[in-house]
Amino acid sequence: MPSAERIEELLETRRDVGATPVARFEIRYSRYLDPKGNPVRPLPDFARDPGELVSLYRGMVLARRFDAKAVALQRTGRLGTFASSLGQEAVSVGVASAMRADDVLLPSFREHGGQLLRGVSPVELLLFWGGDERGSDFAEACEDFPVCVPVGTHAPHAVGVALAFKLRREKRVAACIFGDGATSKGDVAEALNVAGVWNLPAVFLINNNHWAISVPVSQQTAAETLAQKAISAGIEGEQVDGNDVIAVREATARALAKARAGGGPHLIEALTYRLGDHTTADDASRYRSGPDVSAHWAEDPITRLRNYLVAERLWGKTDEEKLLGEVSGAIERAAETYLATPPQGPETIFDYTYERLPKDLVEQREAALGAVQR
Amino acid sequence: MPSAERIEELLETRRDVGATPVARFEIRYSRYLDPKGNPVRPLPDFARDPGELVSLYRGMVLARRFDAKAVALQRTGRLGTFASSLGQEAVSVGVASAMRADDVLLPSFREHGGQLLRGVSPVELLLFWGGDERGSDFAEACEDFPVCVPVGTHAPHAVGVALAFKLRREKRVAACIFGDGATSKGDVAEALNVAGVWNLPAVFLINNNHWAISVPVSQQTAAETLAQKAISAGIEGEQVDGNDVIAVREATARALAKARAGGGPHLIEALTYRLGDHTTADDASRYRSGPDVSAHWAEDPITRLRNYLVAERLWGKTDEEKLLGEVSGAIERAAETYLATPPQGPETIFDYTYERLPKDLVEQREAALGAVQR
Amino acid sequence: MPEITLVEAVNLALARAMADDATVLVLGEDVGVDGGVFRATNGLLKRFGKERVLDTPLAENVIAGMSVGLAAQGFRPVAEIQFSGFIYPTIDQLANHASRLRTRTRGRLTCPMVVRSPSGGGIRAVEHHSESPEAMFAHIPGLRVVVPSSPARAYGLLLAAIRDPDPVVFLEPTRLYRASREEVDDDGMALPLDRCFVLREGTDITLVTWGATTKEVLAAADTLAAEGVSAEVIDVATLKPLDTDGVLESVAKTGRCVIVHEAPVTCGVGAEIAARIAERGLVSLLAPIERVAGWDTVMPLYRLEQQYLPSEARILAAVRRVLAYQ
Amino acid sequence: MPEITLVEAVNLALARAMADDATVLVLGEDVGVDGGVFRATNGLLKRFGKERVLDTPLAENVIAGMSVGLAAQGFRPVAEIQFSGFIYPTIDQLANHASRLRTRTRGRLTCPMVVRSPSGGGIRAVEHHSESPEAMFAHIPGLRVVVPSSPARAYGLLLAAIRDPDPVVFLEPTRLYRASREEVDDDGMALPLDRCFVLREGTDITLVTWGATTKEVLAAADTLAAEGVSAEVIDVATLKPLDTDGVLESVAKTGRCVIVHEAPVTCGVGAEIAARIAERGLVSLLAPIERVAGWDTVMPLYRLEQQYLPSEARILAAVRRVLAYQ
Ligand SMILES: Cc1ncc(C[n+]2csc(CCOP(=O)(O)OP(=O)(O)O)c2C)c(N)n1
Ligand SMILES: Cc1ncc(C[n+]2csc(CCOP(=O)(O)OP(=O)(O)O)c2C)c(N)n1
Ligand SMILES: [Mg+2]
Ligand SMILES: [Mg+2]
Repeated sequence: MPSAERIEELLETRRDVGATPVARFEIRYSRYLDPKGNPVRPLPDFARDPGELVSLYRGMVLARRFDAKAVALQRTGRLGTFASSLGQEAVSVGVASAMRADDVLLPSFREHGGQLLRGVSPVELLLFWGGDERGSDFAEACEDFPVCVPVGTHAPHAVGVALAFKLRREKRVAACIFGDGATSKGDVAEALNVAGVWNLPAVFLINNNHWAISVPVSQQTAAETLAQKAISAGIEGEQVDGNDVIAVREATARALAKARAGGGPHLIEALTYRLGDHTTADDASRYRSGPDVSAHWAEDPITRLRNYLVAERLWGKTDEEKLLGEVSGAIERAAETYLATPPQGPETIFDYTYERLPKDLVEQREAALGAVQR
Repeated sequence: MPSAERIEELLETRRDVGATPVARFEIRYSRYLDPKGNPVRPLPDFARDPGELVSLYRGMVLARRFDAKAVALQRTGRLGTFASSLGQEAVSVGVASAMRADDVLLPSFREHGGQLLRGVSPVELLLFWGGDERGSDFAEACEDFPVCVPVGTHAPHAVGVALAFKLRREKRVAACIFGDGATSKGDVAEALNVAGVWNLPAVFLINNNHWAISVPVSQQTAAETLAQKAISAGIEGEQVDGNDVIAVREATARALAKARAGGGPHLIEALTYRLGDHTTADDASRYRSGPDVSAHWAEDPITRLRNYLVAERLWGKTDEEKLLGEVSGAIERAAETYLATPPQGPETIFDYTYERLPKDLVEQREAALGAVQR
Repeated sequence: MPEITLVEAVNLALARAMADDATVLVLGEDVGVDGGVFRATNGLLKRFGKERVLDTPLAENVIAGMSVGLAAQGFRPVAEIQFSGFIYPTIDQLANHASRLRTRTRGRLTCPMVVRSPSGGGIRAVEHHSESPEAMFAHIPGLRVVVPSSPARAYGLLLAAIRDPDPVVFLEPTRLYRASREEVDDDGMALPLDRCFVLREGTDITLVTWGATTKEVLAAADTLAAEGVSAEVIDVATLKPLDTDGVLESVAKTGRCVIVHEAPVTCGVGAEIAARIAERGLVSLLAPIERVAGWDTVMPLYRLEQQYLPSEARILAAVRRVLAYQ
Repeated sequence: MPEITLVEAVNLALARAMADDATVLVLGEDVGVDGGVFRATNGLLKRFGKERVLDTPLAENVIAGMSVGLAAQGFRPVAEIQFSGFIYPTIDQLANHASRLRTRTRGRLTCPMVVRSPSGGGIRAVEHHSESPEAMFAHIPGLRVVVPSSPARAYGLLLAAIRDPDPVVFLEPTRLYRASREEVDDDGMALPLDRCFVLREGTDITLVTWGATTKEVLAAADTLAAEGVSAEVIDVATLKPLDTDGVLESVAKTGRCVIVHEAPVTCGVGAEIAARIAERGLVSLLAPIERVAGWDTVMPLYRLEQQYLPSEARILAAVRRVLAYQ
């Protein structure tokens, strides 16, 4: 019970009702499939094509398989620290599926699903997480950015990429994905603002998995939604069910089309949940309870889409088995290739530092090679 | 006229009407006196006390006098580059007048009016702008921050100060003023967000004078109002007529009372206009036209309040003459004291770098003193 | 006395400082219930409560900036930056505010804050988790920069850093966090921030280093001892202000010096040490100085990091060249 | 050929680079209609239009970060940071991204960008407008750091920086912006970024410097010449990568060296130069090296700035000590 003084003060601070409204904003939320896979509203056009849905499904299954393999490799000392996207596969798969090949993806460190869909190979991803720079020398998706490890610092890059498209009058869009934690960083605010004022073709997507390591969103911000971060920048923001890949894809597709048409940037908050540890170096049981997490398994994006496909008779047991076999095979082969890839020589530490190696580095390179031989 | 393709794309990007609203926001604007000084709504309680209004008036006149003197000193080579607040006096005077002595003000470089009202002496301010560190060693307002020259970097300080108050359970508030340009900086976004999530007793005030040197607000952000920067942080934001000192004071008083009562932070956007050059080093005619600026003279906060006071018979010609005499006298005396203040010795370059001077610096200090003697 | 690791010593010092002084606060990302990603703040939340151990939003710039505000208000914030690759956004606040609040206000406001961060490579970490940025801070006037190299020194130096009336950047070598154990007496005794430590006395050559590379340097000194070469090993520990006399005295004795550090060689703190010897100790030098340091390259991803880090072999090779010089 | 100032030479080089290469963009605060607070971008908006000269919102971090994105997409952004005291927020992007995009992607993406900023004191400016942060950038692998000291060198070096395939930090001494005029031929010829400049040949002592202090150093050399002392004056110009040979050759000739710079002495680029001499040029040294630099203090507000900046008197005193040394 507040003190009398406090009550008086609170009364004194009642809102100024005599003031004139000058701007109004609204954040909307959309979902097509409920957690059980039942449609809650008419599906968007693209979803009438079973091939499209199956390919979304395959993308998520591939991501999960990749994740499991990467974690296994890490646990057995054959991969470095790895950030799993378990339970969040719909986010970047939904985003990437809506993009055109010549758009540019700027991912954070938890968006393998989308990267794989864009054509980054599982071998490349394993090499990256295995501490090898060749993992970011993508053979496809050649203009996509490498995984961004510092939280949120790639949002400004997306501004630059989008500006490049706009200046060249190309109908391309920069798509940048970052986490809920990243929305606290000034980089993201600055980037949204510039994208807004210059009306750039950039789509920003918040993968709101509700945790930034041990910090829940409720301790990250007082904002009711993260989508409303857009309002500061004068751009549009919306929320989608991030475990409904149809919703993610549809919202992204709309945003991309708008940006492509010169309609400017857009911010999408995809609500999902991090089912696993933050990374393989983390032990989430220190800061959140098992039962809380388990409850979120009921939201699993893969089961959800499968339920829908099965209910619509678009998917059956044999399809599932075939897909799993194919995906597992691809991932296993990738892991073998990864493990068989010999490390680069120490000279490569030097050779990409500048286009032309300065004299200092020529000397240091020689010393390094000498040190290895010795 | 957009191309057919573009129109089709734009249609495709129509808002998702099937989505559910999950959050709504509104920004309001308040004003008490119109530019001519006529009340447009009942004045707030404090304004029934003529003494209060006269002291606001005096504060603004003092600020303007100080400004004029500082510019004159600069033009004659006796002061460094100076940032005038001509036409914007209502902002910081309104803010400071609402503060308690033990609140803490964190000003940017254009808020002399508020600083003077808080007890910072004109001599101190001149010393600061005259390139002398003693100008920030305030004899009064001892916990107030010095002028912050980097744009927006003091917003995080306000978070720390407010957190200190909250942790000590003191009923004090940190008040931080920055410009429209500062709202593009990540520092401000980060600070608002932390203040919001921790519900800190901090009031942030945007002095929106519509220019950041040569960049108008319309090129700074696509946001319809700057007050809506609050929405990202989940805190309350509002707009006031920043040339109506009554509105600034009232909004600040409400925000301070709310913060003091534990109601958390608040963002106020005060709409004003920079009548002068950015600083004495600037030539605004390079980027904006004279007639545009002249129009804004009609909004002058000092004339506005005087018109009201005169209309209410609270102010007359003799009052005005007496005030001007008094204020001019005070400023002239301050300028004399400033000009008569001998510079500090070179040892003071060293003596405040650390509490205890490390050996390196002891040696360098000796060398410096030797160099001067030589 | 229990034997503890370096990261446990950090934890012990934090707890001791908090117990001794109610104005000491710990803040940063995941420092609360998680106890820090390296567990440096383990148990502090439980013991001191959430008003003294603050899990912040994810934003390094405002972590540094709010620390300035807290410090100006009489608190002693100890901010953790989770990895040194994420410390760059604090530079603006440290260079433009923390380091100069005292001088700008002529002592009216001061800034007794600490920014702690794990630093350095060698733990097979992800990109940006292995940086050694100490030189950038050591260039900023008004800061202190401290790097401990053992549990006992971590304890004593961190206590000193927290008690210091001015801002301190405290970089903890991750590679040493759990590398070894040492008895540390929780006696609340701070170590001096203006003196380097002689880890091993010797007469033939001076090896100057700090942080993680003390390990390779001490190993090299062992190897050299077995060969009859007596190496003096100096852990600079406080990089700013630097204890020039400590280094010069040793070089005066040995006449030869190799400086070892992990950060890129160019404009590293090793350059400053070499420069001071060239200015004030030239007459004692019997051979050119050598630096064995990180290359002037980006820290490689972890597969190649051992080829980046100064190895015992590289240190020995340099020492042998310097010893051979006539 | 017209005689122009250093800031006009910067302007000329920008215009030339933009005319030659349509991918060159200029961006920053007030670079457009205002032409930059020092007029370095004067007239560019009119000539090249607002798609190539972009007035940005007020946010240095995103200015640097969007430049990375633009560069990765094949543009050559030249970003202006209005004063060097506001350059710190760019460090995160420069250290964590710009400088390593090439190495991280094995050359798939590159980062040909320039960050220009006025730097240094001596113009009675407001706080934070007089900083000399070059050493912090010179420590970052993958960057180039360039400081011109005359109109002609500003022209040629800036052209080289813009054409360079990797990121360059280009710091322009405000004190020299309008200090003197020189004939500059707008011939589009770049100067090399890997060689220092001998501004004056001499035999008795080597004076190494860069940027604004070339002025005091050249004055000191004049004074010395009048006394019969022949000083060689080297303008390092490109601080990273450093032309070690250029410095060593001179020191080999003179045997004595004084290094002069404006940034705080500790961990300044002078330390690196002294260290390289101590490593590779020791045998030629006839006397200890001296550094004459900014003190290890915060740059004072302008009333005392002349007591901070290295003066001709301080340089001469150091030279005399070094010459007197036997
Ligand atoms: C700038 C920065 N600070 C700290 C870290 C360490 N760190 C890595 S991930 C992470 C949490 C990120 O949370 P969020 O943005 O929600 O992404 P998520 O991990 O949940 O996908 C932190 C603190 C970092 N990588 N970058
Ligand atoms: C971080 C930073 N960048 C650039 C500058 C140079 N500068 C000084 S004032 C100013 C414009 C500030 O605009 P605004 O925030 O609207 O404040 P106003 O000057 O209009 O009061 C700029 C760019 C600075 N002081 N700090
Ligand atoms: Mg998250
Ligand atoms: Mg403004």
